[in-house]
Order: sequence, then C-alpha cells, then structure tokens
Amino acid sequence: MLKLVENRKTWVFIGGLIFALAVSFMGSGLVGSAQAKTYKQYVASLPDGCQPVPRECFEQAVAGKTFAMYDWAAWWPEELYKGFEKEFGIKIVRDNYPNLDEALAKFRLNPKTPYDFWLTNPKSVWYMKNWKLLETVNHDWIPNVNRYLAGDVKEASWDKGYNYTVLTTLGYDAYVINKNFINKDDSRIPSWKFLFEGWDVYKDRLVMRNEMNRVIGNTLKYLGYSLNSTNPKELKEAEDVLVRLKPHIMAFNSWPKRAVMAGEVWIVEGVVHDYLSLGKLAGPENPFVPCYPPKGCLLSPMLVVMPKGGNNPAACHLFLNYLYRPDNFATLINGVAYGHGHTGVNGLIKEKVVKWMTPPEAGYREKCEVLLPPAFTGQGEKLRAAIWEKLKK
Amino acid sequence: MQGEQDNICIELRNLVKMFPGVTAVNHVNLKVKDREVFSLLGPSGCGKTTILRIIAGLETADEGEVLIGGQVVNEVPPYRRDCNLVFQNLALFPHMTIGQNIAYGLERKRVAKNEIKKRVNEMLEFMSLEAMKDRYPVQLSGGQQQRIALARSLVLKPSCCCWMNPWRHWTEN
Amino acid sequence: MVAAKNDMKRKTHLHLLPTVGPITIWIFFFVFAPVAVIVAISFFATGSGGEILPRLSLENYRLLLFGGSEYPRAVIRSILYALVTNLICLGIGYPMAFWISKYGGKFKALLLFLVIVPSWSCYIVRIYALKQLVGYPGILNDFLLNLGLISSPINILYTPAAVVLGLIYIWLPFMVLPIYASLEGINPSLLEASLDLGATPQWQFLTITLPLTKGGIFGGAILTFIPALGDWLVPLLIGGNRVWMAGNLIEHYLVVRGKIAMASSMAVILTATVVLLIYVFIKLGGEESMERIV
Amino acid sequence: MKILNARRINTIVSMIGYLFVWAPIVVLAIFSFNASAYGVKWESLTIKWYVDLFHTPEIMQAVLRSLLIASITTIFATAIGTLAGYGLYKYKFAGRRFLRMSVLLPITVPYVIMAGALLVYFTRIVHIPLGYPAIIIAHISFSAPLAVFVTLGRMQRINWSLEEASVDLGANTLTTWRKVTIPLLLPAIFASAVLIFPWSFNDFTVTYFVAGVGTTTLPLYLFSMLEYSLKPVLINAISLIFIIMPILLIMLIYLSKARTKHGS
Repeated sequence: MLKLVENRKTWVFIGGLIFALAVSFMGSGLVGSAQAKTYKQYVASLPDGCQPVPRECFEQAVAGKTFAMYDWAAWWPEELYKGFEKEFGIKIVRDNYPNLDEALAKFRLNPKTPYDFWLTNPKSVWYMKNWKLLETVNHDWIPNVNRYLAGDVKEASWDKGYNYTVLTTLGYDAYVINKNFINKDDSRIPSWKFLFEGWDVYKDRLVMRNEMNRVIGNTLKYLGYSLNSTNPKELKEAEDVLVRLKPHIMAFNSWPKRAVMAGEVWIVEGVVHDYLSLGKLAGPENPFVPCYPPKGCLLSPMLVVMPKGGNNPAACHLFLNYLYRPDNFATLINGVAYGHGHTGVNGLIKEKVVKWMTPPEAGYREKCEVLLPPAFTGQGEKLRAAIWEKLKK
Repeated sequence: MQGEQDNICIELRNLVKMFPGVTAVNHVNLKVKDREVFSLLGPSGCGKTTILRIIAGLETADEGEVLIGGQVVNEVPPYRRDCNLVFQNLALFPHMTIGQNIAYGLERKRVAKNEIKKRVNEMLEFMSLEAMKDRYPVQLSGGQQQRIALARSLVLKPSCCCWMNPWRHWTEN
Repeated sequence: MVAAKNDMKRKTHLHLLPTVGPITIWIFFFVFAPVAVIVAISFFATGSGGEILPRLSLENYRLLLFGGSEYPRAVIRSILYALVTNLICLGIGYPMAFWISKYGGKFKALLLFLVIVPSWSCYIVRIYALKQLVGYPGILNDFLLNLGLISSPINILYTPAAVVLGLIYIWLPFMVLPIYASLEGINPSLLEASLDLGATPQWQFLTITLPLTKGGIFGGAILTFIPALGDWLVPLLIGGNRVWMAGNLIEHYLVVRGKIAMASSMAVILTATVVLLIYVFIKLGGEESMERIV
Repeated sequence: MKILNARRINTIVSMIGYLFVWAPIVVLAIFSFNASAYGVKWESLTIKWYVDLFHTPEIMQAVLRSLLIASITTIFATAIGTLAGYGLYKYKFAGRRFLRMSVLLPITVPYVIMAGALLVYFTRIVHIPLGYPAIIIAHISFSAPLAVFVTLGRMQRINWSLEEASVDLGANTLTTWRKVTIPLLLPAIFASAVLIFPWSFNDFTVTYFVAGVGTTTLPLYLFSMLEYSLKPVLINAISLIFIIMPILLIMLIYLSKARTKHGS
C-alpha cells in the first residue's frame, strides 16, 4: 500500500490522466457541438403553426455560442435541451440549484450573475424586480409564446404588466395519498381536514415541504384564510395547528420522493403532479391519489426570467420560442405532468398525463392563490419566520 | 533470594530464537550466579539484546528454557517475572515525573503508600538525584536519565537486573 | 500577522519568504479578511428587507441573545449533539485504532485504509447510503425482521438519534486517524518497560497507553467535534429537518431570508463558542492534540 | 482469560466499527444493480442505471468539473501547504506560533460559516467572480492547512542531518532541495495530495456557497437532483463508479503486490 502511495509515477500518472481528461472535456464543451442551421433552414424546418423568431434574434443568439441556464437538475426532460443544442448549435451551460431561495441569495449577493435563463417562482421575481435585476422580455421575439400562452396567465398577479416573465408550468401544491396504505373512502379525504387532522390514520407517515411559505400558506388555507395573510391572529392560529401537528410529521423533507416510493410516507404535502407522475414507476397501478381541497390550494407557477448580466438574452428568447412550439411543449408536459397555460397542445398530451395535471373540478384554479409579497416581505415574513423557527426546535 | 539454594540466579538451557530469515539465538546455555556481574559482549546484531528480552519475557523462546531462581519461567508473563530491564533507550515514561517513574513498579506491587515514598526517596538519594524528583525525563541529561532508569528497576529489588548497552549514555561522570 | 511580516522584512531571511510567504498571504486574504468582514457586518443594523443599513449597532446580538430567539437554544443543542457524537466516536474509534495498531500486523496500512476510504466518497452519497440502509421500512429493518430480532420495524430516521447517527457515520474516520497516529507514535520500549516493571496489560493500558495518546484523543475530538457542531446537512437530510442545529439557522438566515447581518452575528457567536471549545480541548490535551490534527 | 476477554471485546468493537462504516456503502453499491428505481426491496438484477448514467451528459459533465477543480486545488494546496510546513518547522521567527494557529483557523471554523464568509467577501469586497476562481480559491484555503499539518508531522520524523550533510558536502541550497529535501518530503506530499483530492472532489458546503455559472459540481448536481429526479438510484450508480471502483482497484493492486512479495 505505502509503496503504491509513495510511488511517484503512480500519482503523476493518475493526476495527469484526470487533469487531461477534465481539461479536454471542458475544452470540447466550449466548442459548439453540432452544425448550426442558417436562419433560412431554421425557418423552413419549422412545423406547421409555428413561427420563427426574427432574424435579428436568431443571429444574436447563434453568435453568442453559449446559453447559460439555471434550473433544477433532472426535472425537465433531457430531450428538450439536447434538441435545442442540436437545432441551433448553441451550447447550453446548465447549473442546478437545490432550492430557489439559495438561487435568489446568489443573485442578492452577486447581482450581475451571467445567467440568460432562470426558472424561478413569483417570490424571486418580486425581489429581482425590486432590485432592478431583471431584463424585460421582448415580445416581438417570442411569437410562439404570444400565440399559445393563454391570456389569463399572461398578465397574472406575479407579473403585472407581463414585462419580465414567461410562464412555463403551473403546479398545484396540495397533497397526495398512497391508496395502498390509506383507506380511500375516508370522507375527509380531499379536504385539508384530512391532512391536518387525520392523525389516527397516518401518525408519523406525513411529510411536508421544507419551505415555510408553502407549509404555513397551506395551513392558512386549511383554516379558511388567505395564504398571503398578514393578520397576526390568523397566523397565530396557523402556528397552533402546526405545533399540534408537528409530533406527527415524519419530516419536513425536501427529499421525499424516495421515501414516498418506498412506502415510508403515506401522505405527502407538495406539488401533486410530481407524485402522480412518479406513480407510473410504482407498478402497473398508480398508487397515488391527488387531493385537491375544495377550499383551494397554493398555486405555484414556474416562471422564466432573464437576469441582468446575461451574455446571451437572445438565446433565451430563442429557447422560449422553441419551448412553446407545441411539439416541444408537449414533450415537457408529458415529462413533468404539470399544469400549464399553453393553448395549443391539448391533443398532444397523453391521456393519463392530462389526468395527472388537471384538478378534477373545472374552475378550480380560480380558488387557488399564488404566494404574493405580503407573505414574504415585512411583517408577513417576520411572523412566518418566527413560526418556522419555533417549529424547528 | 529464592535462588540461593544453588546460587544460580538465571539459567538458560538450549535457548533458540529465530526471526524470519535469521536465527538470532542459537542453542545458548548459560548460568549467572547470584550477585554476579555477567556481561554479554559481541558485535552488534549477534543477539545480546534478544537474550535479555527473552529473559525479561518480552520475547518468547522458540526452543529451550529460561530459569529464574531455579524455576522455569517460559510461560510466566513479563509482569510476574522477578527480573527487570534497563532499556537501551531507557524508556522513561515521558508523561510522568521522575518520582512517578520510580514509583511505577512499586505501585503495582501494592506496596503501601508511605513505603513507596520512602523507597523512592532512598533510591533518589542513592543516585544523588533528590532535586529532580518532580521534573520530567526530558528535562534531564542523558546520564541522569540513565540513572533514573536504573533506579526504576532497582527500586523493585529484583533478583536480577539486566542492563542493555550500559555505556551508551555514559557521557558524564 | 503584522509582527510576522515585519520580522520577515527585518531579517530578510532568504528562505522564509518562499516557504511560509504564500500561505501567510493566502491566510491573510482568504481566511482572515473574510472572517473580519463577517465580524464587521455583524455589527451593522438590518433593514426590514434584510439589507444592511450603514449604522453600527448591537441590535443583532441583543435580538439573538435576549430577544427570545431560538438561536441560543440551537447552539446548545448543537453542542450537545456534537458532544454525544464525539463520545460515541471515541468509544468506537479508540478500540478501532488500538486494534489496528496492536493486532494489525502487516495489514495495518490496509486496515487503516479501510477506515479512511469511506470518507473519500461524497458527503451526500454517504448520507443517502445511510438513509437507504436504516430507512423505515429499510434494508436494515427487513434484515432484522427476517432474523426475528425485532418484531416491528424500528424507526431511526428523522429523529435526533438519526442526526447523531449520521454525524458519527460521517466523522468517525477522523477520530480513528489521530488516535492511531499517536498510538503508533508510542515508543514500544515504554510499553515493554511497564510490563517489565510489573504492570498487567490492563494497568499498562491505563497508565501508559491512555495518557500517551491523550494528544490523539483530543486531536480527534477537535476534528470530529467542530465539523459536527457546525453541520447543517445531516439534520436537513437525515434528521428530516424537524430539529435544527445552529448551522441550519445560519443557512436559513443567510440563504432563505437573506438577512446577512443577522446571519453574521450568529456566525460570530458560533465561532466564538467553537474557538473557546478548541481552546479548552488544547489546554486539556496539550500541544500534541494540535499536532495530531491531520 | 481476562486478557483474551479484553482482546475479544476490542476485536468485536472494531468489527462493529468497520461494519458501520462499510455497510451503507456496500448496500448502496449492491442496490445500484436493483431494477427498482426507488425500492428498498430487491427486484431483479440490472445494469440499466449504468447505461443511463453514461447517457446523462449532465452527470458526466459534473464529474469532470469536480475532477478539474480537485486537480487544480490539489496541485496548489499541496505546494503551498508543503512549503509552509517546511518553513514552519525549519525556521524560527517571530509570529511562528501565531501563524501555526492561524493555519488551523479554516479547519476549525465551521464550514458553513467560512463558506458564508467567503461568499460575502468574494461578492461584496474583492469581486472575485463566483465560479471556478472562487471555488478553487476557497478550496485551497480549506485544504492547504491539511498539507501543512501532514508535512509538519512528517518533518518531525526526518533526520535533518541529511540536509546538513548535503550542504556540508558542497551542494548549494537548490541542489539540496532537489536532491535531499524533496525526496525526504515526498511521502508527506503524496499523503497531502491523497487527503486533499477527495476533500475537494467531495466538498459540498463550500462549493454550494461559492459556485457560479457553469460550475455545478457532482455534489451540487446530486443535491439538486434529489428534489425532482425520478431516478435516485443513479446516485447508487455514481457512487459505485466514482468511489468504489478506484478503491477496489487500489486494493486489488495492493493485494496482488502483497502476494507476489510473499511468494518471492
């Protein structure tokens, strides 16, 4: 052993090999991978009903060579990225964050971070807008989005004026039960009451999100209040509920999928689509049942923004336009099974995915709320943080 | 002491010790009488130290017998043998004072506290190192350290005391 | 630092600059300076949106220590977890080091290697591995159930015990290494001398081996205690995030809430605690405990 | 009898220790061949996860980034640390003790604090771009002390009269360094490298705080993957390929060497 460790040649060899491998790979990574199309070829290759981005946008994007994205690892289907790289010869440099707060903190401390594309939530959008760190979207450059994105989600509460964001997916943050373990006939089931009061059934079998705004927001919703409430009395009530619930919570886990699949967890609070699409891996029959409480739940839109400091904003427009092409958008939705605002993909989505991505009740979305500034700024934030700290002792 | 009946203190019979590739001790027979000063001389690596270590019980002999005071002690662990070593590198315990070093063996023999104190002081006096009692070994010179090592063995009043390489530290005096 | 630099200039020692020069500069710019910045920031007031106001105040400390914050409790809890971790690590690590050193023979290097190797794998992978093993239902539970040793699955995950288990799992090798080094550093003739002077093996262990490895023990204690105290991933991933340690609160304030000044004050308090504890360890363990680190 | 008992207890505790340290990793490795992506129940043997792994460029990229960072860190940190260890041991100067204590600082302050401090420092004070420069600088700050202490430990066991003898025999300082000092320090240098490389490769906390554009390393990727990935079993596969394989290789080489030596 020592001989081997002390043998200079061994280490020089191993070290050199690793270094050469890494350097050569990084080097090759910077060179555009595929043969880029010309604008004409691009326009000609588009499927029916799709519109190209203007020549100006295309040329800027291709000249930029790379496109820096900041999103979740292993969430969106890989084909989307691969397809984009192949079609335009633009190299995607992807970074992944473990949670959006961490990503926001990075921007807070290091304002001009050169990302062209950031997949984020309304909270980050609000802060980034306040810090004047967002580029405006050039609507002339995203004809597909203009054409297909539904009007009611274009100009929504998270981006009044529709200047900075483009919606990708809409998640419903309610809860999911595993029918293998839970009696589906319990009358309380689709309501919040089951999540917050069904201890008899699921003691220690409940996992909640590890995000204070979501957990406290859904608790407020259970109590019948707005999830953006700043009323200390209402928040105190929510605190009492959570303190009572805590001994029965297995974990505030940001890593629940494995546990849910393994049957460790029977009830999970979170974005329902995640678990429904997960269920297809669980065997022939999907064991997960979505529960959309009639009072409504938290709606969590994933928005694309362009931080200031990005090197290739044109590529972001190009990517958004590419994403909103019905075939590509269908790939996305078939992969993640989230709700969305695309009006042109209805026929392209698999039947079961449609079932996973939509609430059973028409017009349910109107009952849901999006987290808005009162919840995560000033007094609202302070009260929530205090509750959260108390819960973690 | 016990060995006085025939006045033989240490006896080795046909002692053999082999290390991988070397036979360190090859059929050695010797007798050391009580109160005798017996020296083993020889070139380095000829097995002197090994013999002493076998006598003290730190090595086991492959063949032959070791007798201390007329009794075969091959199976007796070192801490029960009435024989003490002064090590080549002295092996003073660095974390103990001189006094504690000397008292170490006595404490194990369940000698009374006062008795220990008395005998340690006597020994220090005998070695004329009274002033060093509360110092640590590293604070002493080589010659002083050697005297302490000797004192540490002699204070137990063993029937024999084996001294490895006695001139090594003999730089002073 | 300044003294060292002046001295270097005065002596213009030819060898000093190229040897300790780089690390001095490095430590000054990339260790001292950031820590100083954090200490400075901790004395600034925080605005309502988390921004740092250009006004000196002790407000952060007042809020943390006397304002009914959960932080002091989290610090005490962290110390407690770290201490338990440390003691159990010592309880397993010392016998392991002793065993390798005494009975390892020619396999010593391999045996030691086997202790260190798991610590070479990625932190997250290791926690994931542990989670997979002790889950509920998990492989360990299945195994014990099949053997009939337990009648119903035991729930280890997501409890404070799981946090301690995770911490031990991660940091155990760092306890074994320094103890092994100091065991190997004992001059074998000292052990022989004590046997020769009448000490039984047990007595020898208590009077010679244990005192002589004190440095290793405290070195190992420092190496396991400090990272365990500041850990935030283990409570997050294996403790189910139900109970926070000090590190989690710091991360929460710095990253989630963006209150930099507040997080800095927390960091200063935790660092002060750690430095104090290290000081105690070094005092107890002597100079050697410092040398045995690494 | 008593001795035997003590020894037996010692052996048992050590075995428990080994089992504890290794069982999770071995189980992880075995389950990487399990057909179920989530299961803790064995389904059937498969190598599809390994195929998947090599078809996920993101993972390969993350691994190579980690390798690059770890190689550069190892080279610089070992150099700086070894030099400092040498200087700290050989020369007496005012502030030596202080410097030694300061070197200890980065490994004694909790990682989350040092990492946070570096993030604030890099972004607000010195404007070092987050990403490779920041990660590598931070890693060197954390790992150079390891090399310092390894070197210091080694220096104590070296017979320095060799160096003096070399000077005495007429060699100049540089030749002495090249011919005597560096060969004497080689074990320490390699030991440092062996410590630092995995540290840097596996570090999560520090990298998490100072990573920038295009520097998602393997640990960061894994951490992000935990939220949405539908194939957490990939972690098992990663662990086997990048952690266990090299270890097994080294052990095999070691064992084969030991055998040939024994045979001759």
